Amino acid sequence: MSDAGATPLFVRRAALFLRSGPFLTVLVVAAVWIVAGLTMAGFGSYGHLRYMLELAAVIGLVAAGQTLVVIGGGIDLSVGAIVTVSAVGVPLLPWDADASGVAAVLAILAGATGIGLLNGLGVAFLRVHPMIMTLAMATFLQGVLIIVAGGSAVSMHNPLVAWLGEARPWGVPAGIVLWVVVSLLTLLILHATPFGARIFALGANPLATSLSGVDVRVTTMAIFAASGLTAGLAGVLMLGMNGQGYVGIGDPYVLASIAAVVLGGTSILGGSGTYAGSIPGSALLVTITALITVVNASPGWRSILFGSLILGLLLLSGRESRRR
Amino acid sequence: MSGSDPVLSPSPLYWPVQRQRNRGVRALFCVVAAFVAIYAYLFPGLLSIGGLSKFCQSWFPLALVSMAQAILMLTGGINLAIGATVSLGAVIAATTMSGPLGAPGAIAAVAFAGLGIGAICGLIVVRLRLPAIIVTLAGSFIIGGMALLVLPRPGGEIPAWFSDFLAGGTPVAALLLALIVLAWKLYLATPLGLSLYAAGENPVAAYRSGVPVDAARIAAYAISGLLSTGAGLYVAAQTGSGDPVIGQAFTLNSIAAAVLGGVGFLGGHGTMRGAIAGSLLLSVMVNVMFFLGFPPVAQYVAQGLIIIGAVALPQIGARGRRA
Amino acid sequence: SQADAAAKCIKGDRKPPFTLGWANIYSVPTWMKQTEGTIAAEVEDLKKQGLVSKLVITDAQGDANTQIQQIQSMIDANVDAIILIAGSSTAPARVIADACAKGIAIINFDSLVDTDQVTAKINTDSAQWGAGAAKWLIDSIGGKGKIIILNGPAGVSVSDDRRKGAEPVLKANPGVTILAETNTAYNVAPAQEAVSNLLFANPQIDGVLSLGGALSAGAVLAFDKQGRAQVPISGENARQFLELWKQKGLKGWATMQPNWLGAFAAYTAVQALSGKDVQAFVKVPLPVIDNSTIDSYLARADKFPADGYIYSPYDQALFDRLLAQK
Amino acid sequence: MSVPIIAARDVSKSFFGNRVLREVSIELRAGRIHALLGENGAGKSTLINLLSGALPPDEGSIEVDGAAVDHFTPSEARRAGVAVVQQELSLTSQLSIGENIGLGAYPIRFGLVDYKALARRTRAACAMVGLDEDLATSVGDLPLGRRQMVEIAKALYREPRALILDEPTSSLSAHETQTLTRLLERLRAQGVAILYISHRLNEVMALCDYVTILKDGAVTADRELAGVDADGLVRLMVGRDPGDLFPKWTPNVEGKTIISVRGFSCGMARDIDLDLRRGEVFGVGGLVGQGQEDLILGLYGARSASARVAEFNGDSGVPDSVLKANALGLAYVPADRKREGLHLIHTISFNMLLPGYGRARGLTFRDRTNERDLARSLAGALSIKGDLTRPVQALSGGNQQKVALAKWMPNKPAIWLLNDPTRGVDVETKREIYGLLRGFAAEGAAVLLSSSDTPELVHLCDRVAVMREGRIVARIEQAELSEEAIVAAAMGANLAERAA
Ligand SMILES: Nc1ncnc2c1ncn2[C@@H]1O[C@H](COP(=O)(O)OP(=O)(O)OP(=O)(O)O)[C@@H](O)[C@H]1O
Ligand SMILES: Nc1ncnc2c1ncn2[C@@H]1O[C@H](COP(=O)(O)OP(=O)(O)OP(=O)(O)O)[C@@H](O)[C@H]1O
Ligand SMILES: [Mg+2]
Ligand SMILES: [Mg+2]
Repeated sequence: MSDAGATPLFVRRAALFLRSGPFLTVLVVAAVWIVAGLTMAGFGSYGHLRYMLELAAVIGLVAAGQTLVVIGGGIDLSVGAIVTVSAVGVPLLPWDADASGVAAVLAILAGATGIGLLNGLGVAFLRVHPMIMTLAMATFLQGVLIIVAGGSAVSMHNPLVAWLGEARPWGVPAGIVLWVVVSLLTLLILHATPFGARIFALGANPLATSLSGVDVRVTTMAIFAASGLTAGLAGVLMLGMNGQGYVGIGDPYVLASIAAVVLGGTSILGGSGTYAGSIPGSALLVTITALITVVNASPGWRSILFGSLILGLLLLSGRESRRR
Repeated sequence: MSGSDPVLSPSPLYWPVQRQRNRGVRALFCVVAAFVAIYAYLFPGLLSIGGLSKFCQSWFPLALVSMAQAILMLTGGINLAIGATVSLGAVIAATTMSGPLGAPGAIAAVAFAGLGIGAICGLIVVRLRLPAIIVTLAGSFIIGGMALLVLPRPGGEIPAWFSDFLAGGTPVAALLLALIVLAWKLYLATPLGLSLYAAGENPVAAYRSGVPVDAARIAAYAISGLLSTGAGLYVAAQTGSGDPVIGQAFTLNSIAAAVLGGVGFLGGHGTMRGAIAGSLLLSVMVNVMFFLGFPPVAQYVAQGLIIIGAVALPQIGARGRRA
Repeated sequence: SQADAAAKCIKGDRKPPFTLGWANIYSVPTWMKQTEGTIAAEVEDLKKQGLVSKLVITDAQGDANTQIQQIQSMIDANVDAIILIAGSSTAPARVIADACAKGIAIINFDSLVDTDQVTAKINTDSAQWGAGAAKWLIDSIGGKGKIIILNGPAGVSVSDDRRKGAEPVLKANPGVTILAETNTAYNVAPAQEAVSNLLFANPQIDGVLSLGGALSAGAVLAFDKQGRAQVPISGENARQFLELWKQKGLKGWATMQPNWLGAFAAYTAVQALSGKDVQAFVKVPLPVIDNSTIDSYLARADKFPADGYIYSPYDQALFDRLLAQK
Repeated sequence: MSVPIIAARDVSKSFFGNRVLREVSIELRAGRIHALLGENGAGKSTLINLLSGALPPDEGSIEVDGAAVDHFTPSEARRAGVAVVQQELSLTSQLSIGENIGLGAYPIRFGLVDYKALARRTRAACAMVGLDEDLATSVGDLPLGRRQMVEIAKALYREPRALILDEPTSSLSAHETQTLTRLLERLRAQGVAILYISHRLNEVMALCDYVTILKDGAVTADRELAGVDADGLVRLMVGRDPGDLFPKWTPNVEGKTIISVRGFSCGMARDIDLDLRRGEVFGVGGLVGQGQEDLILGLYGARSASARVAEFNGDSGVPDSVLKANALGLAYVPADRKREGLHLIHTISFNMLLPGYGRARGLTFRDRTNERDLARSLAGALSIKGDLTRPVQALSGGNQQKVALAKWMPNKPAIWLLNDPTRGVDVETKREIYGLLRGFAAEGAAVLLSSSDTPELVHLCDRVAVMREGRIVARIEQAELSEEAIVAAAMGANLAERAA
């Protein structure tokens, strides 16, 4: 400890950074891309990378809220249903008056946030375990979807949503731009605000946190609301990218977001982690999926390969998530 | 719990301990009992041998996987590969049962697969100290892939006598469940089994007390695998065939049942009886909603509310008492 | 005797008005929602005729085990007929046999069960679907070239059957190279993702053999998004695909799994219960949508959900004709 | 002289390059109570972890009956007859007392745990420590003091030849401590080797025969206890002359009443009348688990409580939440710091800044420079040394306690509620904490101090209330304060009951 002062601060910081989980995950993603790019034709070209990042943006958006929830000691299994509700919901809002489409999108995002808030209410006030609360919420939303889906055929063309799905400002897909913005905000909130500190405290020891004068209920509701919001954003982006929302569009994102969070080194037990890891975690998942798609094998073998890759990469990058 | 009279009991410690453990799940027991009563009221046929048998048949696999999930949650883990493992058990049963080794061979193959897969998962989680949630998620793809290799599409065959024996008009499922519960009680009465709680709640302290922590946890994974493939075998018998994706829904349902039953995520908290009661609630709920004539929309909404309610009400009640 | 004349499972002891049970596997997808719409409409009709008193719908939430449990409940509640979309092609066989033994009419449509203990199965021919799509695609690329194949989920019979149907046609045309195959859920997003990845890996793709409607829409979007010229593609009557087809001027072909199979199944159940003989397998012809007919479908598009399927018109006469076919 | 039952020879141990033990030797001999002393973080617990096989030494060796053992594991230690009462409770809350005591060494019949034999043997162990609870009770339901007794019974159950106790009395009441003392004397007579770690020097002086003192991981003394006095021990531990343990303070002259409750009830605490004045340290004594914790948590708004009349810092009514209590100027320092006070995986500075994070409203930004300065000044004020970005769990127990205290200081609380704040804290730290508490009082804060350490009630408090079975059974003013008076009030009827 005494010699710690001798090494300059930035050197220690750099050493810490190089050994950190997020950086390792980035290295793993880069290595997979390079190896695949060298061995498979067409894999890892600029266009392909850009496309995979675009896909990763969706997982990344969902994972942003999921990261907050997991660090806060919870887990959100309703993100898939929220993605679906918002992707299916936007075209159903009959707001022709607003030509830009902003109003409909804002309304849906408010709704998604509200759903998250309800999750938070259940967890904070009814003291229902997050896994049960959000699972029940997902079930509940399925009921809502039966009413909504296949209903009226208002195929409103929403310019904002279409822009999100198609536009490439400065050559970068709008979805990626959105992801960058959300990432920066998430990282800021998590690491640069007292609110972020409260999340870390909550996940590590809720009892001590509440006895330390932190409003645990408000914090809980806020992180679930944030998760609802980012899932809602992902739903809007999905709608833009697919031109059409459909029931089931969000299903893959429950496990994908959790996997991205954990692969990124955030402890599933709560209290430690960073969104900086979930970002390459999302890219990693998309990369593996892409690899599996271009490999010619029977469905069984493909599934086995997919699982083995996750396991293998976890060995390389997931060390930080160890605890106890 | 008829034999729990402390005076007559040979052991002055065992039964009182058992009774203590009922405390946390009493509220759930009441909820479950109420649902079973409503079900019996709506469908009096439940009280016949045939009715009871059929109901137990549909509940039995869920009860097994809930136990499989609970045992891992007691060690502080979680298993997202349960669904895939059930599927694998089912396809192994359906492909080997009409083979040269017949039913005994098939049962042995299923048991071996379950124990082996569980033990490997356990080894990876415990020895490499990786998070269980993601290891078993990866495991679910690998195991699911294996199921697809064994049987690429639904098919295979279970001899009719075997199906009729396990899932005919007799309450064999109920009997099996009782046997498995008894086996579980026996296991919990072994040093390794009883170590589960200590290893789950505070592994470091348990290790210092001389508990074989790693062995207890790996054994739990193996048992979990065995129960899962066992559930698969039963599903195969019940359906008379194998299906490589039949188990998918069991993963989330088993977690829901265990958590409903009061099993905690951090290890060492909860009881198996709670998890079994949770699975019974999930299972009986489906039938109650049917007999109440709920349309699908209401089924989803009610299911969500019942699950939240079953967890929240005891909480609110407990808080009311404390005040 | 009279018993011989009646359809299978029917004992003739059930009198109208009948209680119908629809054991659905999953009510949330739009295709199911639309199908439920046709069944509900049909049941309203039948109620007016005094033939049906009640329709009970269960939703197994995608779980074949729950579906078995719900069918058991239908038996316990002694419904007169069970209309079934099976969650697994093998799993419900035993409980269905139980129902059949109790004289309950079983009408199985869309996803079928491998058992003959049912009153009737109603479906299009999946193998024919696959063969038809493959034949058209190969013709439209001139008998040779490089194609990709988009399948539904692995381990599911419908997707496997369609693929099997295509196999002999592909075998017969050695000039056709299969670059890659995918298995995804019958949904746009995963298909688009998979096809995009294949596009990067394969600079030349001459045709897409898609064995599901949403899959085709996803593929078209992927080609479009990556700036690749569209190629001939097979598909299904998903509204989004048909609209893209028109919009992009595709070389396309589609068939359909009509949603009115549901209404037809309800109708058939009542027919069978009323003592009519019903064939064990009622084959519903696969309508073909091509450039000559697509406009007639798109003209009705706004009557259907944006993420739904534009099914062909139907009426009772059609049902009677289908039931009468030998 | 006889061969030591277990011994460490020149053992060294490092954590992440931090050398915690430097060539330490120690011998446990039959029939001797051996004290192991040292400041918080001196390496005592680490040394016993080596002696019990929980950790391997980096250098040096562990000897059993004079022979070095290569891979010394917990099960090896058990076979050698070494049993340990850990400083950190190692019990499993869901298992019963009986199942906990037998853990790792169950009697077995036909491959199953023999509950009958287990009950017999655990009952014997419990009787030795005076544990009269039903054996089937879940340990999670027991108060801390009783859990400590279970922990001791667990060690006795193994019929050890060498018994190591790491701060066994830190959560025991005077009565329980007495029971333990008698027990240890009996064991000594039976020829058991005992290693006893405590920060309560009077206990050590009264009980032990031999002493080893660690300072910064090295042995500074290894000798018979006869001939050293308490000051001498402290000098060896701290390395300089000790001052007075308790600060000089002047009794408070009628400060303004800041908390006043009548008929206050919360959990076990019943019908309590209490007036807390600015500038005083108000002591709450009694056996462990007589409702003191409920009283404190109830006042703090963390448990639902009721009162006929309640006045908190000018606000009427009992605070219904911690937030409300904080807003009224209350701060709480728990006894169970790991569970209620600290975020073990987070850094020292994070823990100290947490109440500040809790107070911040809306989405403001953290000021890292400010945070660093604040954390440094707090650490300085409480002499918490070293890198503040280490996780709190790397700190020794005493330093952890200081962090749990330090975190409230930026709030400048008007009312401190402290539940046994010196548990497991070494003399030097105790001195610092005592100074702080009197300092708070001198600055006009009110301090409510619940303690199981009777001397600190006597020497630090203006007034003491003694609780028994949830009620205040005695109020003793400073003039009448003495250890005897407190113990007598605390035991009162209880002694009669136990005798009956
Ligand atoms: N040794 C035994 N002999 C006979 N019956 C038993 C025995 N052990 C348990 N049972 C019966 O089995 C049933 C289920 O046991 P229980 O509710 O204790 O579940 P469990 O799995 O042991 O739960 P836990 O995790 O709390 O130990 C009870 O009705 C009990 O009476
Ligand atoms: N597992 C560990 N990882 C890192 N550092 C540790 C670990 N265990 C102990 N230490 C460090 O080793 C030193 C000695 O700790 P130890 O617990 O042995 O002290 P102690 O003498 O028992 O103190 P106390 O009186 O507070 O119990 C402390 O500085 C502590 O921070
Ligand atoms: Mg038990
Ligand atoms: Mg110590």
